[in-house]
Amino acid sequence: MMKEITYAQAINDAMCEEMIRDETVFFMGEDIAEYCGAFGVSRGMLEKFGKDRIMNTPISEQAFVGAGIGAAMVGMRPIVELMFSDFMCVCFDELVNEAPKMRFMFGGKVKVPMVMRTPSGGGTGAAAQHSQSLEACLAHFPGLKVVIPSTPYDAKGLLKTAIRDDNPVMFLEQKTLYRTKGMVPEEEYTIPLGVADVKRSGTDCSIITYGRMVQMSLEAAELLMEEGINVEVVDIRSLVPLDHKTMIESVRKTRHVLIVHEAVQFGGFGGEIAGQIADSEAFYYLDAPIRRLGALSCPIPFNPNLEKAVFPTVEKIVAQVKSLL
Amino acid sequence: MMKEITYAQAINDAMCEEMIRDETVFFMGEDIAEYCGAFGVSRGMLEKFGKDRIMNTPISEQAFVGAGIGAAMVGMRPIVELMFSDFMCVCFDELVNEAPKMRFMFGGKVKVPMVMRTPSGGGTGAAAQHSQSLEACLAHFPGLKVVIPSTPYDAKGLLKTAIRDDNPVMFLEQKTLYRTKGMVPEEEYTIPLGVADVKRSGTDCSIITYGRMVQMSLEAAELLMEEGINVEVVDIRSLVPLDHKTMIESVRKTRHVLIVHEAVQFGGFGGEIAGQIADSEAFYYLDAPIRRLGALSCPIPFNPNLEKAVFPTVEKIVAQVKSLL
Amino acid sequence: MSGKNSDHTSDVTKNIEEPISKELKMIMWQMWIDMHLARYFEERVQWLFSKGLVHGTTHLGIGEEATAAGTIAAMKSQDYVFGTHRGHSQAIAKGIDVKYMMAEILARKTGVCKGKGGSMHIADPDIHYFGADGVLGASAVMCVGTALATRKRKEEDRISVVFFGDGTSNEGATWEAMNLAAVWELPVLFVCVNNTYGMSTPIKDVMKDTDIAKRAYPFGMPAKTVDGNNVLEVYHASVEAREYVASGKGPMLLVENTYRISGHSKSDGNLYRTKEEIESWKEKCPIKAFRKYLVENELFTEEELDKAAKTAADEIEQAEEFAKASPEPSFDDLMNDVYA
Amino acid sequence: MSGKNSDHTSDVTKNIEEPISKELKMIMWQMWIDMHLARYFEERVQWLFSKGLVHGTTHLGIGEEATAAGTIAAMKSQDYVFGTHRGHSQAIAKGIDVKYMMAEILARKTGVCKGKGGSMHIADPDIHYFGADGVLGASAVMCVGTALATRKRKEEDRISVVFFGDGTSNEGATWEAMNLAAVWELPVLFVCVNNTYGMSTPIKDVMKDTDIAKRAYPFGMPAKTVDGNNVLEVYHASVEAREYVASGKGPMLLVENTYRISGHSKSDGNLYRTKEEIESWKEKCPIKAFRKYLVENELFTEEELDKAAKTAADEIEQAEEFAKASPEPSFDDLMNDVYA
Ligand SMILES: Cc1ncc(C[n+]2csc(CCOP(=O)(O)OP(=O)(O)O)c2C)c(N)n1
Ligand SMILES: Cc1ncc(C[n+]2csc(CCOP(=O)(O)OP(=O)(O)O)c2C)c(N)n1
Ligand SMILES: [Mg+2]
Ligand SMILES: [Mg+2]
Repeated sequence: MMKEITYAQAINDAMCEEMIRDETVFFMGEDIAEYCGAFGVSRGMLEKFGKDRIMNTPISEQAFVGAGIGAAMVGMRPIVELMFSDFMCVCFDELVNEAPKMRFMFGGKVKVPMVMRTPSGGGTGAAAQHSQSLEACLAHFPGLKVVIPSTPYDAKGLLKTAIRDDNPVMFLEQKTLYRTKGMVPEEEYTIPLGVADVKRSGTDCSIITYGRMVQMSLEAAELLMEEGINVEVVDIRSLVPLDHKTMIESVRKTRHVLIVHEAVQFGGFGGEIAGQIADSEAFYYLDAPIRRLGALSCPIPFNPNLEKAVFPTVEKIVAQVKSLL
Repeated sequence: MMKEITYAQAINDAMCEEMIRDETVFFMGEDIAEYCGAFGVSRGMLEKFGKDRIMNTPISEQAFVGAGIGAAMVGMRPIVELMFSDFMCVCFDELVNEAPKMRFMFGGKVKVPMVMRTPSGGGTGAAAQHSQSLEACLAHFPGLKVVIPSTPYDAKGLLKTAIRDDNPVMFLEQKTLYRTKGMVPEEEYTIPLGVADVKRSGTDCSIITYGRMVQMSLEAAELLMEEGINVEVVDIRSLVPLDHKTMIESVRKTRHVLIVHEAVQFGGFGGEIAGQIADSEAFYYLDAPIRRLGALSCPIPFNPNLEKAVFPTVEKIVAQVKSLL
Repeated sequence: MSGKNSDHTSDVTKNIEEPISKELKMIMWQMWIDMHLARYFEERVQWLFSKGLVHGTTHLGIGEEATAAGTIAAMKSQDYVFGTHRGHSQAIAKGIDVKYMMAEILARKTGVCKGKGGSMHIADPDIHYFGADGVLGASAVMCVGTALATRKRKEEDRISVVFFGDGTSNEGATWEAMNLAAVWELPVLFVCVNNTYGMSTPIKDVMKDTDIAKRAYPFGMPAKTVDGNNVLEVYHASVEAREYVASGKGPMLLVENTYRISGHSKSDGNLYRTKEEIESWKEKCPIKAFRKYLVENELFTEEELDKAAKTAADEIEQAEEFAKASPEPSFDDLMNDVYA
Repeated sequence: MSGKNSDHTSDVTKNIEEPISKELKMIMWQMWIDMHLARYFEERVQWLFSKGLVHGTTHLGIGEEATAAGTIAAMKSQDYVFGTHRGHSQAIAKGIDVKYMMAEILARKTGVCKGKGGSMHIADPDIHYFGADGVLGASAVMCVGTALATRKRKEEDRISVVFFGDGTSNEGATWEAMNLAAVWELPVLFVCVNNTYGMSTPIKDVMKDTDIAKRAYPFGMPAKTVDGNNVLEVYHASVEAREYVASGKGPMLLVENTYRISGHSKSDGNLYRTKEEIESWKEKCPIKAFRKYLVENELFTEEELDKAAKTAADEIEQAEEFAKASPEPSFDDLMNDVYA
């Protein structure tokens, strides 16, 4: 049996199910209780689980992220919310130098099973400090896992897996997808981390992407299909672990590739993907350069038209695919 | 007239010359005064300039980096030292969300002429939290410039330019190069940011690299020359701005490319370089895949043999170049 | 209502020296105008929002106008001021032209940030207003820097002021800023606008001791708490604070207790507080209280005050017209301000 | 010598209740041993360093042994302890096996972190020692987390302890940790090892008020300052502190004033302090003072104490032999511990 729910609800459901299943799971962050988080994701959770498991924190990101790590080190499974992913920068040390390194530095004697959930990306007019997509900065730190779901189905299945994972997982939600809907099984399911999902199968060009760009790429694919161009859309779903094999197979098949992400193109994760393709057997099959499409190199502007101009759009995706063929 | 000085001395000279030239330049950081910094870079500066311009700070990286930004906003030119580049993570917000965005967010009405100097990289047995090369995380933020010099000559010339630049510049020094020597003109000189330097001209394969990997690549090139393989070594010197043209021309010429950096390969800046090459006209000239060589995906281990195993080495560079030909 | 605010009455008559000088009367007039500009500006922004004419989000400080007006009236024009994310009233008191601020809110090219910053980044370095910042705690550390520059240049009569919220006082950056300013004895005035909530979270849930003034104690820094709905109390305390800070003795902390009548931002459903609580604070409106004082003390007549209010309302209306008539920035403008 | 330390005499006889129980005598014996293990361990590490046998850097706390020994002796074995970058004495007091710690320093596979962590990351979660951390301030926030877990599990008689330096008390993270522990009333004991320098910088240059105990005040958290060179004073204060913290009343801050006789790290040229200052503190050596007390009060004879010291010295020697005889980790071990 399937039901239709929003991306936000899928995340909420995943958290609730895991909190019921495992009493070591708890949830903390700024204004997640009565306010239900800046995007209303935790609606109803305070009523269900009470103040002891749904904890508002002071505006002290270092302290509550650090507290999450400490609690995880001794066997709890905290879910920690950062109100905007941009704020990872005020607790970056905890996220990249503590949580992911602790196990290694301590010779394998400790685990940090923590999930850091945070709304990421632009398109909401929140300007330069509340609209970034900073996944590339996280994926560069061994020890951390990095997940970005593009549908309610993926969001729920991946989050449940992330909560059960024994490692720190950065779970980057897409602000502009929170209200989008999709079908989700009524029964319990999980999705393994590190398995890409071919969201659309095609023959002429691969679009490798993730997050909200998946939907845009699918739209672009529809438009391109009208012109007889059959695009394959690969949603990597997690940056770490990264499903190298599925990407390479897709590019081998279609001989063309466009990598799309919302993050600034320069220095973005698309470089890693391009680098992996350019050094794989797919390289020998390529009929065109490896193209990347990401945001322009500027802080994200407030003005909506400028903001649109900065990010990839369906039109830009269409144009780039055509330019490769 | 040239003189031979160390990389550390070159940096010291650059700072001193600029402080004499421009009284708005001052220098602050942890233990930079009597102690001369963890690596002795600021030796003699306290005596020359006094406590008002050579300022020890509390161990409050957010505060003193933030203070640097504030001072820069009203016309000073602070040089701020972070004792280890890994600590950028405790003041990451100031570095990536404040300094580089302020001008844009304020519609161009302010400038942030600040230089952030910090020793970067491994090879000193300082383990997981004191050995990282995190330039990729910085280069991803528009508004910031990112420089990594590989020789005393470059260090001095680039630092002087950085201090005179009206933008925030991250100046990542290479710990293991501090004691290396090189020739430097006695006369004043500067080196523009964004101009790569072909440190060795060759015909068979381009190594695109920066920082301490430049020296290793040059050594590898000598070894390869013995086997008749003539390698070109391109030192990009700054990641932002990035000299696209020189890289592409080199690859067009040699038809082979190995990108080398000390940072973790996965998600590292090599991806950006690979991506730019794979989407340039050089793509059509390539006779082999684009290869990257960076650190393995693990936190940096303390044990010296393990540490060596994690980083690129001359042998690994040689082997990778050979594998491409 | 928790915490210290419960004791506060907004009786503006207390603590005021008599007789009132011409200068003070002028300042009162200015504060009256600034508070109205702020109130009308924000009410208008709220309305524009509700009509879907504003992009993004905005943080309104309706009910908090006396804090900005009172403190900044006591500052000199050369002083550097860093505002909060809830900073329209601060920008106004610092002297921003509401036309350009409104144009910014409407994302126009004529906006004070050319439409690139928006409500969360309103700033005008030309008048030494270094603006709103979207990351809590960052303004405080940068403010230490402008004060440092001032000291380095031996500019004696210039201080740096940073506004921040009760919630923001829990950020590590805020603590580091206080410590650094204190040990370097820099001319920084820390102004905590304590509206007893950080977003939806009451201060009693995030501080064991809600007496924020105590936070100055470890730094050997004086602190004072005032009724932030009493503009004259705020003003007089700020005059004294500025004197102290400008004298070279180091920083000071001023805690201004007030209340945010508007929601936190457009997404606020007010689920964390009662209607009664909000209503009770409407009674303590700083503008109402100030009017009562000014009239009762025969400083200005009702008519004069109404006329000034009307002028302010007109100015906001004109600002809106100006903004609406302004062009949007063009794509060509985009990359201009990334690098200097 | 600046700051409060100048007043301290290390007279271990003050403040001690009589008569001394058997248990206390046993604890004194343990502290005597721990202080010697720490001293000998570090002297040996220093020597190995000077011979080029140790890779990287290390932070020695020679002269500070009473802080760790005294505080941790007052803790229970189930308590979680977070140490500092200068943490060998803390690890020892917590019960780490010096063999494995020495093997770690020599980067061996048998090291307590398998040779992957080194001096800056010595930890042993098996004995609830969560180790040294290389980033100042991070331990404090993580310590709040173990205390939170304890509370969630309703483990009543378990507290979490974090050691940090005077310099580290200026990190924003430290402040945030104190605030969070206080408002959530978590069982955290904050122990500031105040050796009056952060690296080369004297506290008077980085704090306007060097009385670190005052830093607890804004959080409604009790604080106590003790002579950190007086192991019994440290011990008794720590017993009381543990009682308070374990009772559920919330966190507490203990400031332990001491002095680092060794350099900051191997790169330290001691340019920031005088030989006389160092020498004067050698006189106040916590081990010397403790010996005097133990002998004068006829708790142990000189012979007993010497024998125990000798046993400790032998243990360190054996640890070194063990370490040197241990293999290095192999490349196959490298990737094991990146992900669980
Ligand atoms: C570092 C950081 N954390 C969280 C936020 C999200 N946020 C914006 S305003 C706000 C509440 C701030 O409370 P307070 O400082 O009391 O100011 P007020 O909103 O009450 O004026 C929060 C949590 C932010 N902008 N920056
Ligand atoms: C975030 C951070 N900043 C700076 C350093 C470099 N550092 C290591 S130890 C030290 C001095 C610490 O002083 P204190 O806290 O007093 O401890 P002590 O060394 O005196 O034991 C410094 C600056 C660091 N490790 N982490
Ligand atoms: Mg507030
Ligand atoms: Mg110290």
